[in-house]
Amino acid sequence: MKVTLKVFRYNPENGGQPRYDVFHLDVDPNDRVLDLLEMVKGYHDGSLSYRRSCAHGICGSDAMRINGRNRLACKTLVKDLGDTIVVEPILGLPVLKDLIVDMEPFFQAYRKVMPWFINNDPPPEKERLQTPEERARFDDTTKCILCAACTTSCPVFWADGSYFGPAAIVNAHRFIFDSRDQAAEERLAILAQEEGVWRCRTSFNCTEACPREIQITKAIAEVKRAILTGDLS
Amino acid sequence: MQVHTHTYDVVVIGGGGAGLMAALYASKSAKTAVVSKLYPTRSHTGAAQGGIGAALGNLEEDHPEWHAFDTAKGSDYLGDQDAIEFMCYQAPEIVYELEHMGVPFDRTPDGKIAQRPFGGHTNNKTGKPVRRACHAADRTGHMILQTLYQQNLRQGTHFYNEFYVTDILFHEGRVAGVVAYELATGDLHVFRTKAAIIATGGWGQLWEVTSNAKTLTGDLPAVLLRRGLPLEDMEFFQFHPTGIFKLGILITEGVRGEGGVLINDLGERFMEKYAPTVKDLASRDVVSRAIYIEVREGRGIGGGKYVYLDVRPETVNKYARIDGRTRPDGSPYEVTKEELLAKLPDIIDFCKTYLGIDPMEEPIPVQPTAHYAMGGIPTTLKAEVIRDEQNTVVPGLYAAGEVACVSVHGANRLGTNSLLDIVVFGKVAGQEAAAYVTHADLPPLPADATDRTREQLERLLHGTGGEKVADIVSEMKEVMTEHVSVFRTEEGLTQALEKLQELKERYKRVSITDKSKRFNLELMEAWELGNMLDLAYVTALSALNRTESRGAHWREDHPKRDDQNWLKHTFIWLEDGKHRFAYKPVVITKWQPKERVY
Amino acid sequence: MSDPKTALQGYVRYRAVGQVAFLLHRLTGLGVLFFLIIHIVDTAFVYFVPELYEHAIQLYRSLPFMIGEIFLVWAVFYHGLNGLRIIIFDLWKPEWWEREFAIKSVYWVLVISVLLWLPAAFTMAKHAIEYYSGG
Amino acid sequence: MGEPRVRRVKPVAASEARWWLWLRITGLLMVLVLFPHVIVKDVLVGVYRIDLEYVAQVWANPLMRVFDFALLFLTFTHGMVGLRQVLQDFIHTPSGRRAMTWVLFVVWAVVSLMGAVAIIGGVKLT
Ligand SMILES: Cc1cc2nc3c(=O)[nH]c(=O)nc-3n(C[C@H](O)[C@H](O)[C@H](O)COP(=O)(O)OP(=O)(O)OC[C@H]3O[C@@H](n4cnc5c(N)ncnc54)[C@H](O)[C@@H]3O)c2cc1C
Ligand code: HEM
Ligand code: SF4
Ligand code: F3S
Ligand code: FES
Repeated sequence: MKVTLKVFRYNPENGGQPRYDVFHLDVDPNDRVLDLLEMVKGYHDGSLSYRRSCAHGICGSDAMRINGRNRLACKTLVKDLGDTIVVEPILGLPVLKDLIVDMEPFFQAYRKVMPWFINNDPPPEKERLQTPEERARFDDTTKCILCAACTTSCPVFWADGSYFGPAAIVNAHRFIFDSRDQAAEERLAILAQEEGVWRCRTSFNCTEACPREIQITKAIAEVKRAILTGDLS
Repeated sequence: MQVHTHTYDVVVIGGGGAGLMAALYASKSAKTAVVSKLYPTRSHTGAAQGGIGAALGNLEEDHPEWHAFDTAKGSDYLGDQDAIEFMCYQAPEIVYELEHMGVPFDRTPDGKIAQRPFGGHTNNKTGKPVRRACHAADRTGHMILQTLYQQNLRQGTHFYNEFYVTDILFHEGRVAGVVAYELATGDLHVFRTKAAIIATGGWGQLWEVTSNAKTLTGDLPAVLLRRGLPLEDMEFFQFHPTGIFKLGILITEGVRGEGGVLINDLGERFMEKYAPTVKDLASRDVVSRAIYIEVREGRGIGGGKYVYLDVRPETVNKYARIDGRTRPDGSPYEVTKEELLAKLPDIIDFCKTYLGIDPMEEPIPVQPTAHYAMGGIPTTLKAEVIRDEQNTVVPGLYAAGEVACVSVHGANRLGTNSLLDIVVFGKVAGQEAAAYVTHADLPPLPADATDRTREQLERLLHGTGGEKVADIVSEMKEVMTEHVSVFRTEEGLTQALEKLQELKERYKRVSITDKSKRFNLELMEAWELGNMLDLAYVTALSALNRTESRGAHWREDHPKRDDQNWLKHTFIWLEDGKHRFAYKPVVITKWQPKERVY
Repeated sequence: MSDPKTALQGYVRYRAVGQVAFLLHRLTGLGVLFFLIIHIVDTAFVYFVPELYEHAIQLYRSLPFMIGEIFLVWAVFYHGLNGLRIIIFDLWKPEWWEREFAIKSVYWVLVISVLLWLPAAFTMAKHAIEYYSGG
Repeated sequence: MGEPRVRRVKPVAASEARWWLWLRITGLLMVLVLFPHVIVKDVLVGVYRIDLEYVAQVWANPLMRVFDFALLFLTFTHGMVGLRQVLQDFIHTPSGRRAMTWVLFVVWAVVSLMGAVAIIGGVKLT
């Protein structure tokens, strides 16, 4: 099938202004948007720049705005988009070149919530025990691949880059509700700060955008409740 | 071009599971940097699905010794048994260590780490599959990768992300530095260091249908080749039997572990013919060949190049009954849709996204997919890189993970053994490097530190020959798939070598359009292509050289394993287009080579 | 970059269901607040400057105002119902924030707010017509 | 494994949480006062029929004055806290936010006072 691919282009190095390039491609409906970008890069314009690696939705490299919403280029098929496809960088992080944004602010917020397992008791000889139910409690938020699709879909984040953003909260949730972890209190105190969970206005874009189908807004609601009640069940 | 210089005790190249584990251990005492062309969490370790092997015996009797035997047998007796024993005996401890770091393994009802069966892992008394793969849903690698990254953050390891390593520097045979190209700026960085740990993963991008990430292009093995160091056992590259048709995306063996079966066009469960005891859970080389044969003999689905992997609950239960499979408590094995959904969420998601089918309702079309490099940079048991078949160590240089060849996987790797390999030997590499730097001094940098890199950059940036990277890449993949995959012949391999030689010539005339500094990924891809061509060439050459069939290397013109002549590792050097082979005997401790039946 | 321009671009061009609810909630909230301030001030006239109160009420009787009022009522309905949705989900039913249900709830609130509003709008329109046809 | 462990920590007292809760509490209460108010005044009666006399009549009932007082207090504080949330998105510096909160507070106090005085004072018929 024939599609028109409109791609956001920007390279400040050439003194260039942002613009859109249009490519007319002959593609298979089952092609991924990433395949289209590779086609352009390989045969039409080698200077088109974007990140990618795994090509099947598990590394989190290629979150971009496709037809107006955040998705992974490698997990979005042409047949679900129609014959005009517009590809733009995710919103809210500085664009460095074409579809590549500066991820540093995103990872900074991630690092702020202490996203690492903490249990200072001497470990037992074997595994720390955990029931299947306790394990299931935080399963959903372990799926995060740090692609930033959620944070950069959030209307609060668009306006206020210092909001921690949904991804950081998701990663805090993963530890707060892990029965083996001991630092829930500190994490909750961090998230209760001015730029923490209370900035979330439940806009829900994050949950819609998450390619891992994490129930982000629910996780955020659970963190809010935990802050208010101290109940981690 | 700007050049920045940094000084470290240890530089880890690659931020996958092996690199992060090494960094975690090295940075405990040494000043350590991780230099990686991707953000570490985007490394391909995150793609690993099924599990990590360890004989914990949480659900049934199991022993590290059984694990070691299975690994040796799986390797078609080419694995070094001292290394295999070391790894398998370390396994329980290291899995507990991962658990203590926070890896959220699935749990048994009594709260222990859950385990599932996996191809080639057996109860040594009965020969039946044993539950040895410790899993965290079907994203075990993701969980391990995230956890290791997080612990490194906690510990304050320095990260240089999106830095593409182009060269390793030596001073009088010792490691002196690492050169990297910063993708964001186009600047060069020279890391002065006492020790370097290479952990850059595999090179599955040599083939068309592959489970490997687009970034797995074998850069560092190619750098070492150019620096006059050898690679080991390059002819052994694993093709995983169940990749999604055409796309190559992996459907974990865990699916068969949970009871999925392979079905041909006649509706037969054909693995019964090839592996009467463990059937669908035979080791990967065996299953991949079986699928090839089915396809070749016209029993692919609709005569096509694929078969079905059927994991519909009714099919699973049907064959579980036939096999007399039981639960740990002795009750008959029976699954529900919900159970499968919970255990294999990602696989189901892949099928829905890319094939538009629901594996609970329809079987999945699969074909073998390029998956894992058994060969690579030769190392000792202490992860030290060696420069020859005499085990002469290159001081300060270490390698671990898929890129290295210890060799624990020999001619064929068992599922779950790679995650184990990367953490066990990643840890060893980290510890050894940290110990080494306490008594080594910082070697001076060679005067021409960045010369090779600059030269290559200039050539690529200013090439005017008009050859396109994309053309050469696709021709390389085509010829590798045609002649250097599951089945090989002398004729095919010779043709492949000719073609690869031609591509290497054409590569010299490659030109690119992007001349900018900032994120010039076209430049990086062109560079990667050069590395891939070198590796493709040594792979085909090593395959042509080994005139026997063993594990993943199957020569149709030499269909028998030949222990008389070939129970040995291949070392290959590539110098100015000329190659040299040498051989190293396999270490046999307990298990004499036997015929392999499953 | 995060800034008002980006935010505006996102509000206008980003495509998602949840965002529609977010924007409507925000716009109706601000709209109602704007009206509320005027309303408090004009009602206060009854005490401070009663003669002006009549004047203000006269303004409310102008046609544009009467039409605007009809939409104001929808705004209050929508904002109130959507606010209730958010409160219930947040305080009692976090699990209702799961994707499918939450998206459906966005549509439901829209539909219910319009359904409730229709009879109100009808009554108000009737009032307006009566008033202007010299009723 | 025995009983599931109950995990509890101390709730965190934070000012942002109070604003957040406040929006919800007032929101809930408003259902009781705002909807009736709007339905009666805007829909059933119709603003065009409202005049000083009407207001005086309504406020003759002290309960109605309490009702309107609640209405005023709830809607206006809710609205101003809501406005603060919106402005927070666009004002990021601590000093800017402090200034913003103060301005909103003053506006809130003045307007509320006006409304309150009017309700207490009632209609001044000349
Ligand atoms: C789909 C899939 C499923 C798998 N499932 C399992 C399983 O269930 N169990 C199991 O045991 N094994 C499994 N494996 C195998 C296993 O995951 C890999 O072999 C293992 O993760 C490799 O880890 P690594 O650390 O060596 O390399 P990787 O994780 O691949 O990391 C490589 C790192 O090197 C960096 N790098 C590469 N080149 C450069 C350069 N030039 N400069 C700087 N940095 C560079 C990359 O950025 C990356 O950080 C699976 C593999 C795949 C592909
Ligand atoms: C029954 C009536 C009402 C209910 C149930 C209600 C509920 C809510 C809730 C729950 C929020 C918070 C949303 C969030 O944090 O995500 C909110 C925000 C808000 N409300 Fe109300 N509200 C009501 C009436 C009003 C009125 C009358 C006004 C105007 C005076 C108003 C103005 C606002 C504003 C400006 C916001 C901020 C919006 C934003 O952050 O985008 N609300 N409302
Ligand atoms: S929560 Fe989802 S969208 Fe957000 S970073 Fe993680 S995977 Fe991406
Ligand atoms: S989009 Fe933003 S406002 Fe909350 S629900 Fe998601 S974080
Ligand atoms: S390339 Fe890895 S998520 Fe798309």
